[in-house]
Amino acid sequence: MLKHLAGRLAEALVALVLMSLVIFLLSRVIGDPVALLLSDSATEADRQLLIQQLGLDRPMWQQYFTFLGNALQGDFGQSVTAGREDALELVLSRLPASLSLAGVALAFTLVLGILLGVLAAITRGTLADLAVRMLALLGQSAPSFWLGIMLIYVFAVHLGWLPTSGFGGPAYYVLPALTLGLFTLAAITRLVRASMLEALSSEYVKLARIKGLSEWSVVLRHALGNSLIPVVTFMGTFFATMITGAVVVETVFAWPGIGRLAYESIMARDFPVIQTVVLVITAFFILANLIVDLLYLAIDPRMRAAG
Amino acid sequence: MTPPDRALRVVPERAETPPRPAPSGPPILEARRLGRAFKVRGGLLHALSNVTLSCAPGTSLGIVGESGCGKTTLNRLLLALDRPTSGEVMFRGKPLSDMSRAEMRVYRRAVQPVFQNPYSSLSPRMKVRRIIAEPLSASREMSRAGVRDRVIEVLEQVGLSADVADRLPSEFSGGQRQRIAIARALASRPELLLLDEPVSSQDISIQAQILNILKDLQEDYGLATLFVSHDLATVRFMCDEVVVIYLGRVVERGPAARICTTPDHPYTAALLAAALPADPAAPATDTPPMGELPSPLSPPSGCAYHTRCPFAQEICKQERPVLKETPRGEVACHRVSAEGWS
Amino acid sequence: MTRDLSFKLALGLLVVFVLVALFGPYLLEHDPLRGSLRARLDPPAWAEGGSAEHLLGTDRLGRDVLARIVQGARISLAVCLVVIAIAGSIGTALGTFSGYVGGWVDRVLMRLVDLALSLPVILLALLFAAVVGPSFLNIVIVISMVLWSQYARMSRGETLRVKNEDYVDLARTSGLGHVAIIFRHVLPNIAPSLIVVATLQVGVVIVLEASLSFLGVGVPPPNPSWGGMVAEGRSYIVTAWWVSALPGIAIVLVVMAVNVVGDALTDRINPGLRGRGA
Amino acid sequence: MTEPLLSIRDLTVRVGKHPEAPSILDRVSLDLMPGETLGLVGESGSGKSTLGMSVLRLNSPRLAAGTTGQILWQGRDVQKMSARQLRRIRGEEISMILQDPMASLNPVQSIGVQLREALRRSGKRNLSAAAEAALAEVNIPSPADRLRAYPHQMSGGMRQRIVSAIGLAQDPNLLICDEPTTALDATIQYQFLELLAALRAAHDMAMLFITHDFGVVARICDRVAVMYAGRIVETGPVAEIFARPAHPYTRALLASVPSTRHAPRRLPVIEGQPPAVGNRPRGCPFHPRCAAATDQCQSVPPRAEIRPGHVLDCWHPQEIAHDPA
Amino acid sequence: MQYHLKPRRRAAVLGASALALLAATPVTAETLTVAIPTFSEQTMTPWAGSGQRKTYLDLVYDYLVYIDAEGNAEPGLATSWEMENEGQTWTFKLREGVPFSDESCGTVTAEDVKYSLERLIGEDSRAGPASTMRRVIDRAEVIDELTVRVHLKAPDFLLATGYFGEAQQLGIVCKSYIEAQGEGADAAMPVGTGPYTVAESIDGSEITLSLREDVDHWRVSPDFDEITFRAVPEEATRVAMLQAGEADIAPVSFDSIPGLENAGLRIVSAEKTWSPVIRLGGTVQTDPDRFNPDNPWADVRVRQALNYAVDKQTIIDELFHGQGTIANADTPVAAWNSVPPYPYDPEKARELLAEAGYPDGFEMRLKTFTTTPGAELPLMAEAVALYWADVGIDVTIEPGDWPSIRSEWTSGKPLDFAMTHRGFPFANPENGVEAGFSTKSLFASFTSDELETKLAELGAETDPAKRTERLTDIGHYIRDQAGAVFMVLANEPYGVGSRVGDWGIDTSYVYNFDQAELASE
Repeated sequence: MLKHLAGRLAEALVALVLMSLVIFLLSRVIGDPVALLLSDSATEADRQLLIQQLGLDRPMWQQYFTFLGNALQGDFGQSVTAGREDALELVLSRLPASLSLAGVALAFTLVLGILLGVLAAITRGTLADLAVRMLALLGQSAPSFWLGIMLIYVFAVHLGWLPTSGFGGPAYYVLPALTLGLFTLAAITRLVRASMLEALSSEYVKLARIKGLSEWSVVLRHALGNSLIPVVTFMGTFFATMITGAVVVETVFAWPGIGRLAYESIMARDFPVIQTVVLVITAFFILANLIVDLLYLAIDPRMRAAG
Repeated sequence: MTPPDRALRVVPERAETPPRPAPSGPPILEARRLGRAFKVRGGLLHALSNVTLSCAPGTSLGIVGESGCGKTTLNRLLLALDRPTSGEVMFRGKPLSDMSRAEMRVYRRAVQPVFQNPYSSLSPRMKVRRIIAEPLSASREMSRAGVRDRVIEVLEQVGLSADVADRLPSEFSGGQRQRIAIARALASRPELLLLDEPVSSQDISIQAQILNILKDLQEDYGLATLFVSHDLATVRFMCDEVVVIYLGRVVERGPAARICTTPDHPYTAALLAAALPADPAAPATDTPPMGELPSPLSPPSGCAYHTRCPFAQEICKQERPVLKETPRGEVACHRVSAEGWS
Repeated sequence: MTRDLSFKLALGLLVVFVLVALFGPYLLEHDPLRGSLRARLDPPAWAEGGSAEHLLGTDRLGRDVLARIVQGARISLAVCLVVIAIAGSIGTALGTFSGYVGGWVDRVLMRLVDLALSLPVILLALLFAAVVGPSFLNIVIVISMVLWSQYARMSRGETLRVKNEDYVDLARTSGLGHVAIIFRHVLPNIAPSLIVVATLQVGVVIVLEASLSFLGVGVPPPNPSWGGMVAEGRSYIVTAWWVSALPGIAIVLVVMAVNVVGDALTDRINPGLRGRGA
Repeated sequence: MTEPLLSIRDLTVRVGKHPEAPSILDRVSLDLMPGETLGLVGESGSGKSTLGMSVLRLNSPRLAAGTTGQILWQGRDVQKMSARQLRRIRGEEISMILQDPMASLNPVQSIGVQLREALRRSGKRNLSAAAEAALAEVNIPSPADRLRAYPHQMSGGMRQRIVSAIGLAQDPNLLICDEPTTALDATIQYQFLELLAALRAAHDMAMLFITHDFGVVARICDRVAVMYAGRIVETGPVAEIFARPAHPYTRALLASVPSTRHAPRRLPVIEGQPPAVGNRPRGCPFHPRCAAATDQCQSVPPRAEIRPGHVLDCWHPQEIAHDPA
Repeated sequence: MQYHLKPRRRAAVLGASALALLAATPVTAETLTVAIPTFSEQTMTPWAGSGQRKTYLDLVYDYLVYIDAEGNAEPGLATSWEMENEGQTWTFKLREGVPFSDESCGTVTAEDVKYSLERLIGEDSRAGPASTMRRVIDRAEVIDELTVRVHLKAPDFLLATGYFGEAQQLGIVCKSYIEAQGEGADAAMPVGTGPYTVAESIDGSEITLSLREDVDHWRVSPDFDEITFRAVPEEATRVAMLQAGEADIAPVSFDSIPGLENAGLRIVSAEKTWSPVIRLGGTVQTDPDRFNPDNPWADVRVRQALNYAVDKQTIIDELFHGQGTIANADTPVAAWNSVPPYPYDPEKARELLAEAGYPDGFEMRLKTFTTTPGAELPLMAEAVALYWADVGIDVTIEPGDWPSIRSEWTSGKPLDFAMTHRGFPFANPENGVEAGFSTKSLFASFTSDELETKLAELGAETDPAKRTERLTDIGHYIRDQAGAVFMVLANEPYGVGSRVGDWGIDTSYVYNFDQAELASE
């Protein structure tokens, strides 16, 4: 089992370095940041001065290796715009906001998704089944920023129940997590419904009924256990969608997360921060995938033997 | 759907099989000390070891064994879908491994397979005509009209009407699909049919129809057949000679009639007992099958069957018996010396 | 009963969407790109203050919202079709190859798929837009860069299933080469599942394009995409709700229809795949 | 004459509520005596499995909606039972073994959990001891470790024996076996049938044994009912049916089974295929394929008891003795 | 970094069914909440970033010279100042006894002013005007504790109200405190002489300023004990916050104005703070590398036609909701008030185009981008394109972003496209004109030999009255030559909630949140 994990870690490192190269080149090609930092009335001398200060005058590959060398020691360079703050520190300071939001959103989507999925499967073919799927579908078909703004106007402006935006206590999580999660809700509901239908028509569920168990215990103890396995395998993808959606949701809800930091740093051509943010996000995905692998082993004994 | 036609011969016809004409010419397909081992997590799995057999023109050889005995691996090796790790597959005396592309094309036409599951043998998206014509596509000598006639001809040989050619496999029952699969095998006028459990997944009435068609093909066209099955009764009906395989090794070979009446190897006896006859009055057996099939990853020492053999002695645990020639055929069992039972 | 009704309804809606996208622009009397500033932000005909001149009202440059929705349908459909073509072909080619060949090739490609699935598509779109400037091509490339992995994952799984069918072994015993087998047997039999993935992805693409427009890197103005219209109209959701609400509703209807049709197709082809499409 | 344990009267199962909907079972009647092993034999599509499932009302909702007729279990009609009553007889009074041992066990739960789940309902207190005893009774070596193992770690034969242990955990009076050995190798099937016979005697329970293999029927059943196209065409004691099969279908079927004892030049054959659920012929369903058919066979054949306990539905019962292969 | 539940203006009473976890918090200190699009660099020293940070820094630091509503100088930290040596030497007298917020710093001294100036124009300063100030200013000299003399390399007659004025970035810091912070000075809590100090700065979400209890500030006595700035990038969210009472003041786009007025909120505008303009590439006639003769608009008549063809008043009424006046130049300059803007005359535009040899118009590319302020630039581009289309000019709009367009604009190549841009009021109008219209500037968009000589003469002129005359003449010249397509002198509207009483913004001192009064209940 350990060999399997070691293999996956090695692959993860390769992926990270690969990603760092891609991002490094891409951000260099963006157009140089100096143009942005120079004030309107700057002269050529000022431009050279800034280039030299930022070390952009050295050849590209040398810049990359210095970057990689520093990165390994945790020094991802200084944020070009945010007053010389250390890029990694800046990203890590914004990380808890994004992770907590993605976590809350994923939790609420999983719970609601599984409930709706099971409900739809049990009431298969009836109106309830259709209604549940349409409700879940609504989340997937409405652009998240539109949904977010609508929720703000309804729940914060008209009803005044919740804060419109900002980062703070539990109340601040409700609307952003709802917006972020709704997008994945349809996917989870559909997945759970499909695997539940498969489980309910299986022989081992028939045998459970033969034992005389009540329909509820058959559904909860036998069918649900098996139908959650595919949900785990897709957990990595759902987490990815969360972070991807965060860029929009964090902008709409003024949430100080890394999604918004990435957006703003790209607009401000802040190389070091761009590289750091994307690398941290990619590292997180790889970590999420590793965790999913472990979860998968824990849930499905068949995998444990193959381990 | 083809309407059920009326002909029914209810009164059982129980004539014995007339003696077969002696096989003529060199063997079409031979396996010489064939072996195949797979690398798996737990070590080396010997699916097949030291199997020797040959199919002469017009003969019918039966391979009998239970799941995990390696009969499917053998079939894939003979069809050159897989390469042996030891031993050789010979076609007309020449090893497959060093045959040119042209020679391989002749081999491909001469030896045709029929698999067990009719639902998996026909590509769902292809009309029956193209399925049957596929083996001819490689040879390219036949003109389009020639192919069209050949398709009709082989459909009639398996008792199906010409209009079947333009329909999709999904429109046919299991039995009809298996007939189409047989027609496909006949298309390139083969000399040898490799039948891998062709009737195991069919109902009794359909099984009988297909077995009769195969028997007709053997006798009317002198087709050689290699019939792989787990069911001794079917092999008795179809084949002259039988080879019994256990955990990838040949344990007994002999004429079908003899094997089914006085088996030498205890495993063959157990198989015979397990093939329950459709007769409540049949005498109970004195060699009932015992024990579980051991894992092929770690076969028992000495004779692989000793863990389930009622006659197992000390020698059986230490030393693997060699396949010995006897007047009754071949057998690999310490209890049976060259002359007969010791 | 409800299932067939919802399927027919959804299918009807999709047909309307495609027809509007193909022929709508020719039937319009208003030019979706030109409007008069005087008639800026007029409400739809049925709302008070609205006029029959502009059935669904006008946007902030006085352009007819109905005309832009019709023109937008064409652009949104075009984005979907091009993405499906690019992502579909690349994904299927890689997935089929990986499933058919197996071994380390399969492992490497699947690792690539996992990485692609984890790519933050919106950030990449922003980076691309900064490099090349927002354009139709840029959006299509970026969205395809991530969505190809859905096709790859599906076509790999299906190829593995088909590869183990007997008719593939039979084809090899007839001497067919690997390429012939892939084209005669593998592709035709995995096509239905890929069609399902394509259907389900129409929804994902439209919504993704809307998010990109929100961040300013969507289909470049002045030509309208539904997502772009919703993004443009968001700052006056209260005073001129119709500018973003109507295209928003159009998106919701089409995406829902696509998902209903997608699920129904999955049931007909092989229920086992249900839910794994999106 | 003791009361039958299970009495099925005019059971008809249609695909859906509509009276004209195609029927899988067509006015089937059958009695099962206490302690008796009744065989139910027929080709695929004959409806034998659906009959088995109907006893415990395990059919799909669509089929359940199209089910008419009575299934009397110790005098009470299962069709009319409330969900709670039905649940009480499932497992405790009637139990089942299904065909595919691989799929019958929950893949993510250990053997012990699934066995104890059944034992708990039977009121046994020391569950782990009872579980070990149950496994020992079905010849499972070292039961203690096996309880912790998972289904995928066992062979097909062993898994089927565990399913039997689960089936017997609540001492049912009737065990329904739906082709339990079809997926097993012959040598494993032989030993399983021996075990099943021993268990039946030990628990003194009745068995309804559904199979398509006449050899198995001969080996384990007391009486046998032959099904064709949703109907029972012939019923009788095993020795009687095998020696003197009266219905043309039974005779033809018995004749076309290959045997290890002799090899005819060609097997006697019934041409054509069994009719699909949709288009079943009027009158005797077998008449289009029956050599002995006459015009009379277009109408529903009478039911006759040609010998004590030997009943068949046919206009032309065959009298010639059948020489067993 | 700790988070706490913000006290919200309207105690949200929740029904039992609603989220019980929401505790209603009473409102204690009087807090003014201002929602702004971005904190930009969110650094705390005047030289460590752009001018956008003045939003919160102008309440922490004071400036030497302030400017009243009419634009005349008012004493700030400098009570008086003299210009000698023909504008090349300036001496400032400092206000006595103005305490820094940190006791250890004591009161403001000449040393602090000298240090502040040197850091602002230092090599690694990121401030906007730093590079131009570096060209003008030589060094500062401490005469005595409250007198500092500034020596210039070139005469600047408006230094006091220009670079040293409140509209620029020369906030006075405490030298000892900054030197004590060393490397972390930029991010450390700022020490200034302003009415507020920074209580808390949560990266990317909130900056809270609290009123200094210890001092009765010399310039202003604010009503609000606490001012909280929140970074809210999305316009629709800022509008929602105003309506929900979560924000008292927030900059809004012109399109949101009707919605806010319907909801009973006030709009307060900073007058003429930025001016949208369309600059025509490749018209730097004095530099052969950057002049592109093939552009249709190389001909002055075409440039004039481009101005005549656009109905600028309708654009102001419709797109800017009347929040602006028709522009006569690319930046508001008092001296150019007499310069007449181009009227809307499509006929004349067609005549001029015909005369110039383009009877049926031509094709052109118009690049556009969004910034803050400037969200409306792409919209304006599309509107202008509509009008130009009426006179036969086929415009292709190319949305991009400021950095890439700007690097293309300053690349020194002969450009063949136009771009939307925005001008800002310059501290010193003469420098402003140079930036846009003199060959020296990388950023020049239109130059001519005649204009070069006019600029040189202006530079050499020492008599202030004559300087204004020459400046006005230059304004007329640029207008007649249609150096760009001048559009709007636009305002910056702010939505203002009911909690804020009287609050006005005069042109130069935009971020006067400290003057916002508490509404009388």
